[in-house]
Amino acid sequence: MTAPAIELKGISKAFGPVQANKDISIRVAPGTIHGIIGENGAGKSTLMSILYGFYKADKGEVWIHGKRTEIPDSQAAISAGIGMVFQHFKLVENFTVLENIILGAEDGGLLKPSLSKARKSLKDLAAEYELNVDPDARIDEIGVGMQQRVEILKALYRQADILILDEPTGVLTPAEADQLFRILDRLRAEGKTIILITHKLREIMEYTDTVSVMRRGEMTATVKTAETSPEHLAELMVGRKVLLRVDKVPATPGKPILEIENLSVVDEAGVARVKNIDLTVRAGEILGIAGVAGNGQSELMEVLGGMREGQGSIRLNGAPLPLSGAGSDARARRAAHVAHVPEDRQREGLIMDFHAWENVAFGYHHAPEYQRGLLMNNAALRADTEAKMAKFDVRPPDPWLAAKNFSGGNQQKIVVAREIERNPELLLIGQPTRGVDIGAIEFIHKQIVELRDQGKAILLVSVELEEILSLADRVAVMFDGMIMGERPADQTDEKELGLLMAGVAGEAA
Amino acid sequence: EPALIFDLGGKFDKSFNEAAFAGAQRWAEETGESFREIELQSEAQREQALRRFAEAGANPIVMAGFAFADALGQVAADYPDTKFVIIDMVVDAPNVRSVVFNEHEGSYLVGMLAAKASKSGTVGFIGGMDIPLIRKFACGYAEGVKAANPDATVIANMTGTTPAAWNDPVKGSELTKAQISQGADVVYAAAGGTGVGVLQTAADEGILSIGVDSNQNHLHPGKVLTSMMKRVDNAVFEAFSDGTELETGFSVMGLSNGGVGFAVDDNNASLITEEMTAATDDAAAKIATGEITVHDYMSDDSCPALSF
Amino acid sequence: MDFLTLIQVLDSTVRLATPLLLACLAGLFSERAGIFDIGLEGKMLMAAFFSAAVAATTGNVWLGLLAGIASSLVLSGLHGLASITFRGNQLISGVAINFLAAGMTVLIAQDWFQQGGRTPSLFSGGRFEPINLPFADALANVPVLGPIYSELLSGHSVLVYLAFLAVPATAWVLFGTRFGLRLRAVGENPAAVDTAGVSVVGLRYAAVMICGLLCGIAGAYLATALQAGFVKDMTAGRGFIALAALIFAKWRPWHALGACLLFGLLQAVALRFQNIEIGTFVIPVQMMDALPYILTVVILAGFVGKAVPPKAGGEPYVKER
Amino acid sequence: MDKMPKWADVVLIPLISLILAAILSALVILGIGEDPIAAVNLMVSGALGSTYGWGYTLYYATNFLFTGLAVSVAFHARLFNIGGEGQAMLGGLGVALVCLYIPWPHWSLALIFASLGAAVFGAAWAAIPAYLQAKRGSHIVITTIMFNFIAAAVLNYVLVNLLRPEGSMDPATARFPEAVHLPSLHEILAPIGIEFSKAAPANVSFLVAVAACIAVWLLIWRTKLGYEIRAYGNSEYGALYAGISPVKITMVAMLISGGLAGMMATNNVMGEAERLVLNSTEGAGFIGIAVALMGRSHPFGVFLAAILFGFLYQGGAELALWTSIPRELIVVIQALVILFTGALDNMVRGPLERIFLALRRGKA
Ligand SMILES: Nc1ncnc2c1ncn2[C@@H]1O[C@H](COP(=O)(O)OP(=O)(O)OP(=O)(O)O)[C@@H](O)[C@H]1O
Ligand SMILES: Nc1ncnc2c1ncn2[C@@H]1O[C@H](COP(=O)(O)OP(=O)(O)OP(=O)(O)O)[C@@H](O)[C@H]1O
Ligand SMILES: [Mg+2]
Ligand SMILES: [Mg+2]
Repeated sequence: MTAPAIELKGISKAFGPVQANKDISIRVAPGTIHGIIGENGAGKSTLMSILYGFYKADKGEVWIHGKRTEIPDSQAAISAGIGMVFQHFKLVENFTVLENIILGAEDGGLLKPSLSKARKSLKDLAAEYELNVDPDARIDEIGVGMQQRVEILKALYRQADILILDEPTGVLTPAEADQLFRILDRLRAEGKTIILITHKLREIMEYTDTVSVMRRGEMTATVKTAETSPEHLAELMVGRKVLLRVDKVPATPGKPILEIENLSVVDEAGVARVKNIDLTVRAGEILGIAGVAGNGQSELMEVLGGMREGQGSIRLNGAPLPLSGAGSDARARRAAHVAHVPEDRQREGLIMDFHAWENVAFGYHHAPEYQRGLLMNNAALRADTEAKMAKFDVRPPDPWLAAKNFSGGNQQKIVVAREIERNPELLLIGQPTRGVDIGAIEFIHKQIVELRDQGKAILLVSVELEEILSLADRVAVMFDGMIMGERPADQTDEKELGLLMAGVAGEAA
Repeated sequence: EPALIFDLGGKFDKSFNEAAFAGAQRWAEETGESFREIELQSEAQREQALRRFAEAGANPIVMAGFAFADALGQVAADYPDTKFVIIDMVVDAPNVRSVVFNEHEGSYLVGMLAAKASKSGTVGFIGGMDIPLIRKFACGYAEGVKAANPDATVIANMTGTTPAAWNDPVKGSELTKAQISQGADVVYAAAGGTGVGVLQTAADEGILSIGVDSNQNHLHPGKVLTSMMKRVDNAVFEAFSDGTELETGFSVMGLSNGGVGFAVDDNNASLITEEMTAATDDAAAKIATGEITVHDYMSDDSCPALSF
Repeated sequence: MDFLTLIQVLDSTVRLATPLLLACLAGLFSERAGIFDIGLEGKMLMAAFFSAAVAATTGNVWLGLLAGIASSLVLSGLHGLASITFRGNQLISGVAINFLAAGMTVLIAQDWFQQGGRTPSLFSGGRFEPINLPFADALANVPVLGPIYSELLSGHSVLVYLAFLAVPATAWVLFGTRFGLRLRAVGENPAAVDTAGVSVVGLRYAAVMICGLLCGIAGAYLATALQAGFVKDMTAGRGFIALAALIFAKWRPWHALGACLLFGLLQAVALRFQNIEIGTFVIPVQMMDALPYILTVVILAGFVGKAVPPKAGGEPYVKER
Repeated sequence: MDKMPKWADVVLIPLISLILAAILSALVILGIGEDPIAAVNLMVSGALGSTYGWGYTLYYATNFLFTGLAVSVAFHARLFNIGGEGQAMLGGLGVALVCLYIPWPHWSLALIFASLGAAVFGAAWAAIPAYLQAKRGSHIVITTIMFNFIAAAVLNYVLVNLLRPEGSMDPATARFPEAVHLPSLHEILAPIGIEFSKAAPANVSFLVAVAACIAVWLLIWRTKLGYEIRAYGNSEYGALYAGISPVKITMVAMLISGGLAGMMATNNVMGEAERLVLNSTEGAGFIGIAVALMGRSHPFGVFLAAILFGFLYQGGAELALWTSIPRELIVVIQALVILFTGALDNMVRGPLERIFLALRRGKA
């Protein structure tokens, strides 16, 4: 038997008092795709970052292809043939693709020769793996899917034969994800070894050869994918049975709550992002908006949420909401009972340095129940936070913990709790479960459906088709700022939506 | 034990405070005794230093600078047995001697010298900051220039408005160059540490400069026309020598009693012609007798010879 | 304004802009690498003192320059230690360095020279003398171009030419070399540099040291080229103006040149035309003093718009908390 | 979750840092041939050993409290207000006008309106940079630096040409009338039987400054406005999401900041000099930056840092008074204190954290 491509022995890592990895051992055979799953905060990213030399382990050994290898920094990992695509990309946003790719792997002191050489090999790589990118595009001008290609190209350019991907599909469209897995397949066929961290059991089941489960810093199981089932894996992960699909009764839509007419949005750079769209969301229904990221969904949500100005008209329960000037800001929207779970919880939905209880007031800090005379009633706020944390099973249930110290799933629960518990007329919710573990997904979906069943209107934006299809009652597809079509969720499928998302118009909506 | 309090410029400002220090030093050397001193760091320390010295029994206490007037006015009465000497300002109290200098008279004389030494007929003045005292210098200077050469032009500039204005030799240099380009070939600097840059640039560019307060002729031998001497050192020396018996009241140090004047030494002897000496001697005598009155800017906040 | 006056004002502009430019480029290297530096002033001051002190004692201005640079590098090292190694607050460290330089220069000067926090005046040999470019005298009388060449371009000290050469050099290093690429990257996203296998700490120290080097030259220029010795606090706030110029220039080398020349010009104009009379109304000297600052604000508000600093600027790179 | 008990973070680290700064300062003193022990004794006894010393220490601290609070408030909105110096200068002008041109029946009334005048003038001076930042994106650091210079020019003009009594040498206003004299701590404490030095300049505005500390604390951590300021300071996008207007917060935070800086004038201009002199702020605006940074922008931290700097100022004055040590030594000591407590604190924190972690493990 050949030596494992990767063998970790007894890896332990503590961040201060937090034991992120406890005595972890794992073997990955060469030429396989090895999945790693686990709840938020289980220690998956930490373990892989250690392998990549980003963190230093407190204890333990790394063996690469049967050789004991010291990996004190990423340079060593790269030399050992390891490449990693991080959960949060490590790209320089105002650099071009090419510059990002050569960064750290230049061939000499001068840039020009390095760049032209890289340009050539990039072309070869692109051809070989169908990884087309514009080498001269700036990172902040391309979508996340593209950015991820750049990350993969970075690793390939450095001739990695072990590739680690940390939640690579969290931000991808189904089409993009499919393409990614085709590439991974090809890499595996070439004998490269791939480690895949994901929260999506479907990906594990479909693409991996073996899978390891982590729980609270420990490696609890490693199994052959063929010999397991999603239900079993979920149980291994969370320690209880998990419902893997959304459990809901058919919707009974009522009167229109939100009516959008002829809405357009032009961004700071003068580019039209949303183009004359009409939409209606009724009481007691979930309207899902599908689409490839960057086709105007974000701007649509931002206009509705009062974060940017637009033209056209929107009405809530028949009353017009201003789209610019006074009364068009987020505060006014909240006053009109529009709640908003933003797509980017860390950038918008939370103040990362604020305590949890302060974040529970975020956006609602004017609410009368949080006031006491001229001051804010912090005691009431903390009590409220404790109640919400208990109801939403936020862990740890500590109102004093700063938002940044919660895991992604728990951060999301705080945001969702804050917005849903306001009992809004209309809930705008973007990417509700991005990067969230299956336990939390189950919970958040349940909350959304409950709100719907109370007769509220919900506008859901997600790049996860699976999520849209299972959660929404009606689906609208956005492409290039326009609505390409609307379908009842139970009368369409991923294939049809995928075509609409690609801008191929279907029969009249 | 007498005490000396320097103003915020610090005792080594190469001019006013340093002159005071020199006087005290001379007294210490001649008598073999010692004195107390302090360099202030902040406005609030004026009163503090006065009180602390008075309480510690220092007597007399000499302070260099008009800015002490207010603090002294508060403090003097509380220490009737202590004698105070304030330079550059009048404080009316039974135990205070107020020494003021007729800087305008000294400036008048160096103004005459400047006009006579100037070939271009344009002379310059560079002050540290636009404050009345500096205007007094400038005004006297301008009158002197006009007296010696009614057609002469006086360019007067101020360095700045922040305390840095007193310590910015680079700006002093640039002002000097600017004045040179406007035709000035003698510049008079009354600008503390900034003056160092003025004198330096004048020397570098081959024109003449005039120092202030202390004798600065030695800084660039043969290139400093003269220095307007304000004998703060004498005032301090006298005060220290008089000791506790010091006579209080109002004391004017002018041309007549050698309180102001200009310096002639080996460094600049060759620059001062006999004609210049004669003219300034004559003017000095007339000023002493009152035949010429040099306009004092402070008397009415105006200057006939120069506009600010 | 006649032509000759214009030349003289521009000449003055060059002299006044040079220390700003050197300090501004210094700050540019540091801040492009993500280390904010409000200690430019202190480093210049320290270098001014040590260059003058060593030039005065040895009579050799080049030794003075080296000493000035060395002292500035020591302060840079301190800033690096605080803000890179110990991940301290970069603003606080900069403030401390300004204080340290203001105090130490005078303290040491007094201890060494007993001249009240000054160095002795430098004589030839101890100063950078103006360099006359070839044929400067011969061409002086050629109309228009003559004065431009002989007055404006010729007759500056070597450090002035060095400072102006530093602009293309900086642009080339930053945008033409591997080092520059990495340096810019580390100021935008240190994690990207780290995961690319390049040492964040090493890069940042290098940047901070280049900053020290340039500040050292700036200080030496003040004390041994423009002036002939050190006077306490002689930088007189130029480090802060340089910082303003840096932001004004949006952290770009050629823009920095423009910004520093603009500031120099505004100052030169204010110094040259102090007493302007409009009819019977005399513009007060205070108005002229403040003019460069007022115009800066006006230009900034009117034309420059928003300046976005390097993304990772001011934040220590912390992987593990 | 924390690696260290809070008290270690708040007390132990600054203490060790201070000790390190003190050791280095001692070396510097040794280096210039003086006796460090004697120097420290002199400083401590001079600044803290008598009500007289305290009177001066608190006087300086009052200045730094105002400017430190000013910088902190702006900092919470992530605005770096370097303009405290200019704002305090203008505040002085406000105080002078209020005190000189209105006949006040009693000091308390005068103080209220002088504070108001100071705050309005200081805020006005901050308003333009604030507006330019909010509306035009002009970097506040540059504009406030520039406004310091402009303030100096304005003050110079006003004092030399407009407010100076005729024939006075001093570029300063006339003395304020007796009626606006602020009670010193001596006058305040005497009625309740506490003997406080008569000579020291600390006055009732110290209490105003302490009140300002409490007010700022309430503002920042207990009010909606403070919440919005902090939220905006932490995340601009977040602010937008929460319906917090960036323009409003920028303006309001800077106005409050400028107002606080301006209010410093009640201490130095109204309380001490009782007239407006040219360089009345003496860099307190800049010290305020150090104070705010060291105090981590928290009013209590600012309070401690202000006292520390007051101590250094007064201790340094005593040192200058009784020894021949140059006054710049104090500047060096200040630098070392700022460096160790403010910038090199992690140097101490690191090892300390490891010790505490080891202790905890040992116990567990
Ligand atoms: N840089 C860090 N500093 C301190 N603690 C950290 C750091 N990174 C992770 N942790 C802690 O280590 C634990 C493991 O985190 P890790 O990021 O490895 O989890 P994960 O399994 O990748 O979670 P997710 O599914 O959310 O990505 C968490 O409890 C977290 O609090
Ligand atoms: N530098 C850090 N210091 C402390 N804790 C950290 C750090 N980085 C991550 N963590 C913690 O590690 C845990 C997992 O973080 P990770 O970076 O994997 O993203 P995440 O929380 O899963 O967010 P998302 O799901 O949005 O990607 C969280 O508890 C987070 O707070
Ligand atoms: Mg992770
Ligand atoms: Mg995650």
